[in-house]
Amino acid sequence: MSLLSIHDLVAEFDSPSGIARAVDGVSFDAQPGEIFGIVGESGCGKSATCRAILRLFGGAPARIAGGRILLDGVGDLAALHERQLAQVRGRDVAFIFQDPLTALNPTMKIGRQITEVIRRHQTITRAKARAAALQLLRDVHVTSPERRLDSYPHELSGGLRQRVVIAMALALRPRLIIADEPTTALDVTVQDQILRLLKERRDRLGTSIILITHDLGVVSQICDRMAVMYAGRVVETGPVREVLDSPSHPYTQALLAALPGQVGREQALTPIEGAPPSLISPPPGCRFAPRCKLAQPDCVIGPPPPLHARDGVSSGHVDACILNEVAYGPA
Amino acid sequence: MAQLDFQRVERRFPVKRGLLDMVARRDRVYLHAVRGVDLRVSPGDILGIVGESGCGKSTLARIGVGLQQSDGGQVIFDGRPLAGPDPAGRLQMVFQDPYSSLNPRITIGAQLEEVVAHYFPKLPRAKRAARVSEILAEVSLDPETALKFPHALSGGQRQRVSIARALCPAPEILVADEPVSALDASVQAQIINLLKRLNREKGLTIIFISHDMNVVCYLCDRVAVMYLGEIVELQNSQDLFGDPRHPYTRALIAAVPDVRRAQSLAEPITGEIPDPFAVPRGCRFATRCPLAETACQNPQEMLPLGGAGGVRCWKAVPSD
Amino acid sequence: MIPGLNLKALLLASAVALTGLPAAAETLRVAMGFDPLSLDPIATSDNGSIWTQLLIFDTLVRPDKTGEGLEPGLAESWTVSEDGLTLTFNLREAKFSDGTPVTAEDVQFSIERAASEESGWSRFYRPITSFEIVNDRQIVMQLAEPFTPAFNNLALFAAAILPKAQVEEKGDAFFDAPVGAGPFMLKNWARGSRIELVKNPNYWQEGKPYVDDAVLEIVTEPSARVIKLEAGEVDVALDPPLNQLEDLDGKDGISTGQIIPYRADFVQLNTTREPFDDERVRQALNMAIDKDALVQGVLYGAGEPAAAAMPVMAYADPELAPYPYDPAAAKELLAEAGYADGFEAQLLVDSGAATSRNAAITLQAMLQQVGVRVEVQMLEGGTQWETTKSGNYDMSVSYATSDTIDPDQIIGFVGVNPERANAYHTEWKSDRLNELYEEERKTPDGDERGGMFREMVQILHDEAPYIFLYHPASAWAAQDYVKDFEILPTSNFRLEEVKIEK
Amino acid sequence: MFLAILKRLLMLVPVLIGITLISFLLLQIMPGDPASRAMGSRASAEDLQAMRELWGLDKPIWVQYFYFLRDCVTGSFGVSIFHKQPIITLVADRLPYTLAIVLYSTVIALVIALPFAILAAANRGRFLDVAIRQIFVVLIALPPFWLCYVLILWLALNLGMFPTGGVGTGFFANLYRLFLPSLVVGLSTAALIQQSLRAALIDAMKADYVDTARAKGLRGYEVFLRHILPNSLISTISIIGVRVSWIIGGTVVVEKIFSVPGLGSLLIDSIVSRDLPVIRGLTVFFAVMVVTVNLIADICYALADPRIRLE
Amino acid sequence: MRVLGNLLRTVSGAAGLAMLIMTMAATVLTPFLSPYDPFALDFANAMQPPSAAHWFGTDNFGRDIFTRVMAGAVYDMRLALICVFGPMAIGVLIGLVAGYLGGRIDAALMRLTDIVWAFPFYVLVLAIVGVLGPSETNLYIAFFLVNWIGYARIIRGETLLISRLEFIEATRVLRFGKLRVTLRHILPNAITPALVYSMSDVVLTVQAVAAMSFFGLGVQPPAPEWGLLIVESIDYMRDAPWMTVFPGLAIVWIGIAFALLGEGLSTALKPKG
Repeated sequence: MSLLSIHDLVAEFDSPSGIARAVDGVSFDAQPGEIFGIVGESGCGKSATCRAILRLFGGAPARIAGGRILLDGVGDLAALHERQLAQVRGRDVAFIFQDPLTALNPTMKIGRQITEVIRRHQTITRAKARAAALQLLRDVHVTSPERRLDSYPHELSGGLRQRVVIAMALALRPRLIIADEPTTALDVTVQDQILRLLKERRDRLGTSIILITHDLGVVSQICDRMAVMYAGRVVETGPVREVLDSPSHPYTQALLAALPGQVGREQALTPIEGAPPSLISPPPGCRFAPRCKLAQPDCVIGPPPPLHARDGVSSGHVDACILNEVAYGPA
Repeated sequence: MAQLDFQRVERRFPVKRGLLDMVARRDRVYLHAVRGVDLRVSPGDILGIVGESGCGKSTLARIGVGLQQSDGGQVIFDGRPLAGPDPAGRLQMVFQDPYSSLNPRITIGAQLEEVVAHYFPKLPRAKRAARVSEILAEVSLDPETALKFPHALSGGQRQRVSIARALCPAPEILVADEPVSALDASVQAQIINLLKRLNREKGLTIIFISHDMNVVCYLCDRVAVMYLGEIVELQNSQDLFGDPRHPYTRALIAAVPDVRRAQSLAEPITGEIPDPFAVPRGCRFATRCPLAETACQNPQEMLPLGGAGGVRCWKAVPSD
Repeated sequence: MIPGLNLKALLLASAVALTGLPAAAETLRVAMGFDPLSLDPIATSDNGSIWTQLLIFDTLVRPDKTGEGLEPGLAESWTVSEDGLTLTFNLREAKFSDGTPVTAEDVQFSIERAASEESGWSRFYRPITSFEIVNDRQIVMQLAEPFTPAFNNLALFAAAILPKAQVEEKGDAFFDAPVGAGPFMLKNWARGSRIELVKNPNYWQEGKPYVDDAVLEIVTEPSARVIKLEAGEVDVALDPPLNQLEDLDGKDGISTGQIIPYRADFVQLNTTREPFDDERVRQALNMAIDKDALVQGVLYGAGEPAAAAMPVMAYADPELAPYPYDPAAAKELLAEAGYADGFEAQLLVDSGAATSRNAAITLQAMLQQVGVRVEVQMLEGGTQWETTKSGNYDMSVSYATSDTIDPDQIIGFVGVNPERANAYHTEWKSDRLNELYEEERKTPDGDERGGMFREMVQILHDEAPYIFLYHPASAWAAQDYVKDFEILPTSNFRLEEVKIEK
Repeated sequence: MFLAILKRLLMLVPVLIGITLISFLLLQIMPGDPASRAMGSRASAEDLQAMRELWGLDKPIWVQYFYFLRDCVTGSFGVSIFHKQPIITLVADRLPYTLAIVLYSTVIALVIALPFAILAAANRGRFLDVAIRQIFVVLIALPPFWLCYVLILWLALNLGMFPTGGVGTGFFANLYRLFLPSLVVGLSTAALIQQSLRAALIDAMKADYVDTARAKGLRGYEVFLRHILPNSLISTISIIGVRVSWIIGGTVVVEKIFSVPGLGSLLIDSIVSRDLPVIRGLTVFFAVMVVTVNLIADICYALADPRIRLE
Repeated sequence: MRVLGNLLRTVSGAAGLAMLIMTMAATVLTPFLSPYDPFALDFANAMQPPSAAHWFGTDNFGRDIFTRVMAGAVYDMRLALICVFGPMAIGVLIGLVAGYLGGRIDAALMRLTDIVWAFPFYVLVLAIVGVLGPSETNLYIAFFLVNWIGYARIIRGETLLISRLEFIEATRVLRFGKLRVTLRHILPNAITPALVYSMSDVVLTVQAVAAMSFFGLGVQPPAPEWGLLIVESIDYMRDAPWMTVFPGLAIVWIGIAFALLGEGLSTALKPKG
C-alpha cells in the first residue's frame, strides 16, 4: 500500500493572460519510508504538484481541477474540506519550503513558531510545548538551542534557519514530509548537511519524503525513486539509479547531457535549444516535441502515450515517449 | 595581450559607526571582504574562482575590472596599476542576474549600439547596426533580437545579450560573475559553451566566478578556491579536482552531489561560514576543519605547489 | 448687612425648595461672528471686543434704544453748564460685580485712563481737562474749550467705568478676569470658541438681566451661525446671511429682525490718482451704479441706497437723494473728462466680507457698462486697510459705522482731511468742510449745529470722493421663545432685557 | 533601545534647527516692513519703532534669527502681536483639540480602512476588490473643505445627527462633537491606509511563512490573526508615520470650518490678522509635531518589527 | 506611443483619459454652445435651481453655473498642472543632481528636503501665501517652494535603487559618462514612480488650489475658479445647494479622472519582465 498515491492530478493557476495548467495529469506514488524525488526545470510544475497536495498555493489564485490525492488512512486529500485538510497538515503531512528566510515569520520568535504547530494539534501546556521544541532543535543538531528559541529568524544563519524549518516539520512525527527545494538557497556544504539530516530522519523513523529539486545530483544522492517532470507532466519515473544511469525519455537524456561533468572538458555541452511551452496554450501532443532532437511527426499530433515501461517488464521504470512505445509496444 | 595581476589585494568595508561609537572613541570595525589576494591571470586562460556565499569572490571580480578600488595591494593591468575601468574597454564584465543586467526601457539594439558608438566613435552610424548584428551572431542570437526589449527575451537570451554587450568594446579579459547561476541547467550549457568558444576561438581571457564546482571543473583551466576573503588553494583545474590539497577544497568537492554517484558520501564538514566580523585569527577554516590542530591558530601563508599553484594550509603540502 | 435681607433670601430659598421647583438656570446662547481680541476697553475697536465689553462693563451714560438720545447709566443724573464747559454727574448706588461700590474715584480713573497715551480713543477724552470729585457719588468734569461731542463720547464703550483699585493692582491681568458694573460677569473665555457669562448679582437694574447665563459662541461663518440656530444649538444668531432672512422668517419657531444701523457702505476713490482726481469722473462713477439693483441683488432688499458716505443719523437731511442711475449721463461725464473709452482700475475688497465681495462683483459688471474695466483684488481686511492707508490703491470697497450717536465722529473720519484718516484715505479735501467741522464741535446741540452737518454732507455728496452704495441692515435671527432681543443703531446689542419664554 | 532613542533625539537637533531657520526665512521673504504690516491701522511712528525694537528688526539678520531661536528654545516661540501672549500659551490652549482630531481621525481611518482592506485583499482581482478600490478613489478625490460643508448640510442639518461645529467639555462630548471634522480628515487617510494595507495583506498572504503556518495545520482565521494581520499592520505604522504630516495639515481646514479652536484655526486667524510671530511660531510648532510623531512611529516600528533597528 | 497604447489597455487608464478628454472637450465647446456669459449679472434669474435652461442652476448673481464651472476648469487645470509639473521639473532635477553628484551635495540637499518635508503641506502653503499676500503669483510661488520636495525624494531614492542594478554597473565598466548614464539610463527608469505620483499630486493640488481660494488666498473674483465658486456659495448653501454641489463635483470629477489615470499609468509604465 502506497503512503501517498496521486492520480491524474490537475492544478490550474489564473494569470492575466489566461488559465495556466501548471499540473496536467500527474500521477505517482510514494511508499512508506521512501525518499521520492521530483526533478525538472523551473516552471515545469514540480513545485505546483507538491503544493497542490496540501493545497498551499502561496496565496496565488489556484485550484485543484481534477484528480485524486490518496493518503493512506485519510483518503482523498483533494476531496477534503479546507478544515479537514488543516487537520492533516502538520500532523500527517509536513511541508518544508525552499527559502528558510521567507518561510519563517520574521516578527515571531523561533520558539513560538515551533510550539505553534505542536499546540495546534495537541492539548499541551506552554512549558511542555517549549520543552518539546527544545528537543526538536536538538534533534536537528542546532547548537545552543535554548538561546535559539528566543531568537528571531533574521538572527540565524541560513543553515540554522533551515534546520528550524525542518524541526517544525518534524514536530508531530508526520508520516510524510514534502520538501520543496529545501537546499537551493543554501551553500553546498550546508546543503550536504541538510540532506543528511533528512536522510537520517527517514532512516531512523521511516518517514517518507517527497523531495523536489532541480538538481539531479541531489536526487542521485538521497532519493530512492524519482519522477522527471516537463511542462506540467511526468515524463519519466522509476528507481533513481535506473533513471539516471539509463534514461529512457529524450528529455531526461537531454537534461543529463546538458550537465557539465557528463562529458570531457574538450567536448562541448549539449544544451536543449528552445524554451518550454506556454502552459496556458500548450502544444498538442508531446510537450517536449518542439525541442526534441528525436521528434517524429506523430509526436506533435496525438496525445503522448501514458507512462509505460521500455522493456515491457515493469520494474517501475516507465516513461511517456512515443518512440519507446513504438519500439516495445504498449505495456 | 595584456595581463591582469592581483598583488596582495585587500578590500575592507568600514562598518557604519554611530555617533556614540565616535564619542566613545571606539575603533573602526572593518569587514574584510578580500584579504591578501595574489593572483595572476595569464592571457588566454579561463580562471575559475569558487567559494561559498560571502567568501569575497564577487568583490574580487569587481576589483578586477576596476569597479571597486582595493584598499591595499594593487591590481596591475597591462603593466600599470588599475585605477577604475579600462578606458579602452579591454576589461569587461558579465553579471549574474539576467533580469537586472539590461536596461528594461531600451531595445537590445540601441543598448549595444550605444556601446559600439562609445568605443568606436569613428564608425559611421550606418555601420553600427551591422556591427551589432555581427556581435549578436557571435553570441548566437538572431539579428531581429536587436529590435526587441529585454522583457521579450528568455533568461538565457538575456545573458547572451549581456555577453554581447561586453564583447562590443572588443575586450581582452572578460570577468563573468556567476553568469549561469540564475539559469536552468539546459540553458546554462548554452552560456558555458559560448564562453568556452569565445575563449578558444578569440583567445578571450575569462575570469569565471561561480559557486558551482561542476561548472568550474568543466570550464576552467585554473581554479582559485576562496574562503572568507582569502584564496586557500590555487591549482590547475585537473590537479585541483583530481588531488585537492586544502581540507576546505576537499570538503567542498565532496559536498557536491554528483549524478553519477550513489548515496554514500564522505564525512561532511560541520558548521557554517563564521560571522565575517569574528573571523578566526589563524587559519580561517580552522573552526570547521576536521584536521585542525593548535598550530592552525597561526596565520597561514600561501605555500607553493607545482606550477603557479599554492595552498594556504601547512598540513596540505607533503613533508617530503 | 441688614439682617432682614438675609432672612428674606433664606425664606425665598426655602420656598423654592419646598415647592420643589428647581430654579433651572436659563441660558441664552448667542452665535456671533467675532472673537474679542481683548476686554480692555481702551485697547480695542473690533466688534467682538466691544460687544463683550458692553455686557461686562457699564458707562456713565448710554445711547437709548432709538439711538437718538442718551439715557442714564451709572450716572443717575447729570447737568451741563450753559457754556458747555462743566459736566456734573451724580452716580447711582451701583456696585461692581464683586460687590464693591462704584465711586467717583473709579470714574475719574477710568476716563483719565481712556484719555491716556496707551488708549486708542484718547482724542475722544482729551478735551476733558480736569476732574473734581465732590463726593463718592458726585463728579464734575471741566473742559478747557467748548467740545460738544464730549458728552456723547462718555457713552462710548471706551469710557467704561472700571474698578480703580483692582486695575491698578492687577495691571493687564485684570482684563483676563475683569470685574465690571455691567449686567454680566465673565465666567470663562475659551479663545476662538466661546465666552461664558453669568448674571451679575450686583447689577444696578434690579431683577435684570432676566436670564441667568449668557454664552457667546464664536462662529465666524454666517451660514454656520444660521445652521446652529436651526439645529437648536443657539438661541440667537447675529448677522445671518441676508439672502436667508426671508426663508428663516418663514421657518417655524424662528423669527428675524433687522435694523438699519449707523452705517454707510461705499467705495473709496483714491483722489490723488488719475482719473479719480477729476470730480466729473467720480460723479460719473456714482451715476453708473444702479443702487436699487445693488440693494436688491446684494442685500436682498435689506437696506437703503446711500446718498453719501454718512449714516442716516442725527441731523441727517431727509431731502438728500442718492445719485440717479443714469449710465448715459455717466458716459457723457466721462467723455467730458476725457475718458470716452473708459479706463482700467483695481478694486480692493475684503475677502472675509461676503456682502462686500458680492458688491464688488456687481460693481465690476455695472462699471463695465460705462467702459470702466475693474480688476477685483481680494485682500484680508487688515491688508486692505493697510493698503488704502498707504495710498497704494485705486478703489476699495469699504464702510464706516458710528459708535456714538453724534455724527461728529464719523464725519471727522470720512470727510475731514487730515484730522483722522485723510478723509478715509481718499485724500480728498474740502476747506469748507474742514471749517464747518471745527465750528460744529464748538456749537451746542441744536438747529445751528444741525445745519452745519447738513452742509458738510451735501459737500461730500456733491464732490463724491466715494462711490456711495447703501446703508445695509443689521439683522438677527432668534428662536421664537427669545423675547426682546434687538440690535441697536450703534450696531451693539444688550442682553439684560432679553427673556426666554419657553 | 534607550540609547538608540537618545541617538535619534540627538539626530533631530539639526533638523529642528533647520525647521526654525526655514520658518524664520519665511518671514524674511515678506515684502515691505514687517512691523508696519503687522501693526496695521493705528500704528504711529513711535509704535512702529517700538515694534521694530521688540522684534529686533533693527538688528542684523543673524541676530534676529538668534533671538527667534532663543524664543524657540526657551519654549515661548515668541509673543503674539494680536493676543499679546506668548505663543506657547496660545498653543497650549489649542493643542489638545488638534491632537484630538489627529488621533481621532487616525482611529476613524483605521476603522474604515481595515475591513475594506481585508475584504479587498481576500477578493483581490475580483469585482469586490475593484469596487472597493473605486470607492476609495472617489474618497481621495473629495476636496476636504467641500466635504465639510456637504457633511454639515446632510448629516448635521438635514438629519440633525451631529452638531455643526464647536467643541464641548469632557471626553464623550468631544467624541461626539469632533466626529465630523475627524471624519473628514480620516476619510482621506483611510483611502491611503486601505491601499497600503491591502497591498501589505496581499504580500503577506503570498509569503512563504503564511504557507508555513498553514502547513502546520493552523486554521484560516488563526493564520490570519497570528501571521498575516500583525505583519501587515506593521507596514501601516510606517505609512501613518509618513502621512502624519498630511493628517496634521488636514486639520487646518476642518478646524476652521467646524469652528474647532485648534492650532489650525489659530493659524488661519493669524494669517487673516497678520499676526506674523504666531504664523512663524506655528509653522515651527507644526513641523515639530510632525517630527515628533514620526519619531514615535519609528520607535513603534522598531518595537514591532525585530528586523528594524533604530539607526 | 507605446505607453499610450498600454495605458488604453488598462480599464482605469482608459476611463481616466476619457474623463479628461470629455472635460477638455466640454471646456472648449462651452463658450460656443452655452448661450450664457460666465461673468454677466442677471439678478432677475438669481438662484434658479437646475433646469433644462440651466443645467447646474444659477448663482446669486443669476450667472449660469454650468457655464462658470466649465470656464473654471481652465483656471483649475492650468493652476494645478503648473503647480504640479513645474515643481516636478525642479524636483526631478534636484533629485538627479543629488543622486548624480552624491556626497556632501547629496547629503545637504536631502537634509533640506527632510526638513521641508516636516512641514505639513497645507501649513507651509498657507503660511507662505499668508505672508506674501493673496494673489495668483504668490500661489505659484508657494506651490513651487513646497511641491518639488516629493519629486526630489522619489527621484533620488529611485536613482539610488537603480544605481545598484547591474545594468548601471555595466555602464560603469563601460565607462559611459556619468551625465549620459543619469539621463539615458537612470532617468527614464526613475521617472515612472514620479509620474505616477504626479497624478495623485494633481488630485491633491486641485484641492489645495481650491482650498486656497476658499481661504481667500488665491485666485481673485470674478474668476470662476472652483474653490471661489464654493466659497461664494457657502452663504447660499441652504437655499441653493446646487451652487455648492456642482463646483465640488467638478473637483471630484477631475480628481477621479487623474486618480484613474495614475492607476492606469502605474500599470502602463511598468517595464515588463
